[in-house]
Amino acid sequence: MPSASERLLTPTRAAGGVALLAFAAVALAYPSIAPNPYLLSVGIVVLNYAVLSTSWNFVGGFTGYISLGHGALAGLGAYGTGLLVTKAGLPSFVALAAAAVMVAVLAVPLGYAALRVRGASFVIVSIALVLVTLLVFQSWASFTGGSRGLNVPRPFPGLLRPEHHRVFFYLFLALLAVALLVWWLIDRSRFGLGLKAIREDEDKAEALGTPTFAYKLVVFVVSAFFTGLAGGLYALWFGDLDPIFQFSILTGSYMVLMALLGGVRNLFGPLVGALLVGSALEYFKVEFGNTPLHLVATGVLLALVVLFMPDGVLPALGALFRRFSPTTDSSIREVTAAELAAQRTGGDLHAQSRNG
Amino acid sequence: MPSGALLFQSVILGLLLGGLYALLAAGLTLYFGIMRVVMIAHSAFLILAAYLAWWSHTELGIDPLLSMVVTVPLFFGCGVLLQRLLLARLRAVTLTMMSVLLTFAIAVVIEGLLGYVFSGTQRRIQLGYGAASLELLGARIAVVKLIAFGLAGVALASLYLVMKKTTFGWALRATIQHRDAAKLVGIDTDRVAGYGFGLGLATAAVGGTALSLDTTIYPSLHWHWIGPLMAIIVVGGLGSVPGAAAAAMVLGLAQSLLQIELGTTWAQTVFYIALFLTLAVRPQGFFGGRLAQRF
Amino acid sequence: MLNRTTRTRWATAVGATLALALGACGGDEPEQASTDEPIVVGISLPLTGDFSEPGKGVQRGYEAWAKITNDKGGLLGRTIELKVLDDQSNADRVVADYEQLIGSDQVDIVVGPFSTRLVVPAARVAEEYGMLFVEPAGAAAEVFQQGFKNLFYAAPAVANDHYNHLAEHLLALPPGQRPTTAAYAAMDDPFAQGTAYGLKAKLEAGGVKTVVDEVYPPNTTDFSSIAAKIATSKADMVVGGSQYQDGVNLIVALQQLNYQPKLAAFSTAPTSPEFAAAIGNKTAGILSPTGYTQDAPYESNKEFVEKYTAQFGSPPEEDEANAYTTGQVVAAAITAAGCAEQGECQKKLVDWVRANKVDTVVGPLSWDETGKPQGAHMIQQWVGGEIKIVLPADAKEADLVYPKPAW
Amino acid sequence: MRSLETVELTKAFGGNVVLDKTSVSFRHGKVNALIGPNGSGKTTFFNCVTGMIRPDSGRVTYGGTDITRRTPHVIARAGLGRTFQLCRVFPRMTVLDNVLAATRPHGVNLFRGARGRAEVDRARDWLTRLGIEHLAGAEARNLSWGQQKLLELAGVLMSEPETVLLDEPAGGVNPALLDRIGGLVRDLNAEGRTFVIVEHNMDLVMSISDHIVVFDRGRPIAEGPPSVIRTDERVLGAYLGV
Repeated sequence: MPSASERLLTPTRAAGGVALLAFAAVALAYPSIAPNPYLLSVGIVVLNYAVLSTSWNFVGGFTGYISLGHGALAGLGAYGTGLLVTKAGLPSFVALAAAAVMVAVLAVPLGYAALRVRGASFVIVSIALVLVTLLVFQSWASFTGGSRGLNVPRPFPGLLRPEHHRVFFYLFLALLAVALLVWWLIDRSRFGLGLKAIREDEDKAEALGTPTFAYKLVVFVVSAFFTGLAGGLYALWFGDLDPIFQFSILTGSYMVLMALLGGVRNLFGPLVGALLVGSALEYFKVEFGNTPLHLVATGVLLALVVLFMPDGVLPALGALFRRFSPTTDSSIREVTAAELAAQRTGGDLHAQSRNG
Repeated sequence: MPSGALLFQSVILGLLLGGLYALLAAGLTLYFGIMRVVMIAHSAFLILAAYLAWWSHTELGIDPLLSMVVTVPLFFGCGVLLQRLLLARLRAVTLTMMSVLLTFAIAVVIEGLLGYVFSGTQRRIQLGYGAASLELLGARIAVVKLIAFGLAGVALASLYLVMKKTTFGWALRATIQHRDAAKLVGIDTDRVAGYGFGLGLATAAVGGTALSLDTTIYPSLHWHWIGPLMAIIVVGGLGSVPGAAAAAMVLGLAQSLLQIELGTTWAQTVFYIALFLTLAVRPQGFFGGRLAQRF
Repeated sequence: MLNRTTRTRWATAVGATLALALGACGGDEPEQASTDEPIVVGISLPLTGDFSEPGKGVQRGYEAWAKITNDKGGLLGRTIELKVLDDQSNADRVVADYEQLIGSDQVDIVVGPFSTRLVVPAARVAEEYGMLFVEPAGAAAEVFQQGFKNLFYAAPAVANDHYNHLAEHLLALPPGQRPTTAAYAAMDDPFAQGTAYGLKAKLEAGGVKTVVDEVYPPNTTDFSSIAAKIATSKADMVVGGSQYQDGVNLIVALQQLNYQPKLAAFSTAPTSPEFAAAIGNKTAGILSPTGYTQDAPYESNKEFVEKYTAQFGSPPEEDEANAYTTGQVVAAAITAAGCAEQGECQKKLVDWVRANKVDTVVGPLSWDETGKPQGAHMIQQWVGGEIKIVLPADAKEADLVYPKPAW
Repeated sequence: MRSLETVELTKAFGGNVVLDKTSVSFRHGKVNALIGPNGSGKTTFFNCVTGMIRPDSGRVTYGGTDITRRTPHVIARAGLGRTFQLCRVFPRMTVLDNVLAATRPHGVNLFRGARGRAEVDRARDWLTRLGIEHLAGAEARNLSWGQQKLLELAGVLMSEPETVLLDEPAGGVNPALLDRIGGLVRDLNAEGRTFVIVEHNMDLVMSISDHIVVFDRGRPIAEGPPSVIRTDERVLGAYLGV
């Protein structure tokens, strides 16, 4: 019984617990291990990716709605933070919080337009969001600095660069921990169950009384909030904002690729994806540095994941792990998958013959 | 207040631009009708066709218009293969979302390969008649723009005739309207869907050639096109070819006129504002599309 | 029975840890530099992406500088070694690249990347590590408003000053001949816009009325609307704050509308070797500022043009020259300070550059407190199918033709 | 008396009129059946009633309240539960979660757990009653067709509907299971639930229904108890195309 087994300590779970602790230990110690500030800054970039794709996964993982426009939400968080610091004179972290809230508020009308009808319009709106924010932030130069960029003052002006990296590494780690915790809480909640039902079969979920539109909107807002936080924190760390980099369609697509590659149904899927894609991007750059072939490699990787591994690497690893674990759970099947398929087709044929 | 001459000039330019938008949006609408696929790579193929036209002009010295003899059948074939080999493999449940990612990936691959082969340099065909123009009631119309518009018009008209007058067009329309029902009356819907995709991609070949006549091309240019095109098909009502054409003309004209007062950058936002408003107020679109509602 | 989801989740954690561990092991070990080893010069350049074309030009300029310097025995008896990274025209990458060059690869000297957008973030890294930062491309005013103390722009003038000679010339004309109205169209790019707006500010102050003022995004390909506005305004002169292709497109679009101004000035595009062919040879009278010509009489320039042409098969352009100039400035500082490594030495280098004048292929250069060079660009004009220097008077190869003939 | 009624409900797809001013009234507390040849608009009728499709015109009322054009979840919470023609479950969720997903959402607390003791107990009760409790931890997609039909029913019942709309409950199931479903409907009806069933299996319809409505070309052509319908000539005509 699942309810009973949740309290049991099995070898698998023990191994998993050790792994989680090991990850946390490595992550916490990383700033001390990293041999130079450059590798520390690479660590921050990867953590930023991890926070972004985990935030993306609130929508993508729970509801199955794919957004290619989360890059724009991160950019809005970044510019919001930067502008609140420079124009309104707010303290850095107050500005960060305020900007994230503003992104979340903006997500309401966006979600209203994008989520009211199913499927395609959400993707279209998400892409349009990137393109329109890029236009606006480039053109409205008197406010945003336009293509001249926006310089966000450091929150800790006294710190030397390596120290600055170290502080932000922990800030990003903390943000990642909070995002993962919230994802985990929603995953096991009634709300999360409703969202997953939407992902599985939206009509069916609605027919069972789930207020699908409200659920989708709420989780989109939550996702936007965390994405805005990640973007804003990045702005405080990085310092220089430029519309063409902040509102780039590629940022959004990296988030999708990372989450998908890791596995959208898994708490740690986006994190693993961020580590994999982060290293892959670095590798592509080294390997194909002088050519745009890194774009090709990214595209091919995305296509392969979509075609052959839509569930990501973690479920694949999990299945591998299960194969070697002592307990098996095949007993629940009363019929094999093949039989099931045959029955399905039979049912369909039956329905069709009646249609005819 | 802008002068009458400038207004008239802008109207002409808007209509010429709208014609090209209409052709490209028609292709995008076709894919959506057939498979509920938002084909992000459509404009990447458009740029690819423009590059092929440019290449055949600079390397082989032939008129860009002649490149269509090769690109149109080539793209038709690519479309069929794309549908049959890639999109048809996706699970029906997640088709809409996964097809977006897949076509996005294709777009990025095309962009990367174009950059690899032709470099990121901006390219432009230098035609003998590049700067030639006609005068019409005080407005000047560049000859190349007129040719581009004519191409779009001819292609749209042929598309219309194929859809309305041929057996294949009948089967295609049946497939778009009700795939299962089409299957029941003996239409090989898989094959029709493949050919439909080919047809859609063939419009990108024509559009790309038209585009190459008068503008500069570079590998990442397709992002510049896909946004307005997606807005057009939503405003026109997802799945409606006449709707898309009408929305294309209206928005093209609006963009051209708004440029007078707002400048080019802000004028581009008209597409996105129209997109958001349409989805918020009337998600089924303003020109009669009806597929959007529950897919 | 085991709960599946929980188990999968734990398996996830294992994978994540492995990946992080692998990631942590992937970095390069820092190399210790000793004084007998070559002077390693770290550069991040946009070899791919939006700025890849000029980026490659800058790379050739640096390569020519390293080769020419090494052929003459290097600096301080040490050879020059370039370490070039590709930043993909991306500001995130450019910062990571300089972090890597300075922190991980321990290069001795860093020099600047291409494009203002990349120069500012890159300069910040160099500034915070206390490195001298001479750069070939950050010409926009913003670069010098960031409070950088280690940055120097290795070219004759910043963008806003490019047209200074032209502005002086026009405002000195008798009132009857002076243009009265002007149309401006500039790319939304700090450099390109800076050139046009620099001239605009000076002409407006001199009483020339602005009738069209358009800014277009860098990805604009259709210029017909902007051209229509300019043509219907019938402005006496048109000024384009352009890079290459947008300038070509704008000129073609203006010609399609049969607009005939008395003066047409465009930055960058008209100096390109492909320009005339690109607009169908209808170049008559087009003006352009330039910071560099192959014919410039400065001593080091002859050597540069000759050896560069031998190395690459074609003479250098402005991007190449700017990179070479950057190298010359750095070389002069290293020779004078007698050192080239991270740490104390960098301060010496910065102080030397600030206090001295350096002879380069674009002439003698000196800088103000913000690192801004103090000069102006020459003005060239297309006359009879060739581009010639027309301003300033002491450097001119031909007379300025105004009003310009029809194109 | 609360009952489900439609007044001149009309729906056309393109030029094809599927429901043509359909006015029907179902009996509260009874097992109602809706039959008719294929394409007569039965499923479209269900979809219009439950808000999955917007009717072009006409009204739907439930217990005297107008529920026309309400969203499906509002209609569901008003007490109308439904199954789908080709059985639909949440394939990658466990059987237990499939049922739990039908509990009423709790207000604003996003983090409130999905597996409260009371809810789990109630879900397990339904699974037990339908005979699939032993599968509670399995993913729904691994179930057989029949098991999935039972699971779908368990989910609908978990949402505590007053009226249950079943779309072809007998489709593709074996005779033994058919009997079980039939018995279950009668039992649940005896406990006070109203049923509206679209079904092609005439044996099942005749054996469990109290009241039958016959559709042809989007309109009701006959209604009454099984004994009357069995002998109605218009019904035979519609079915046999005479």
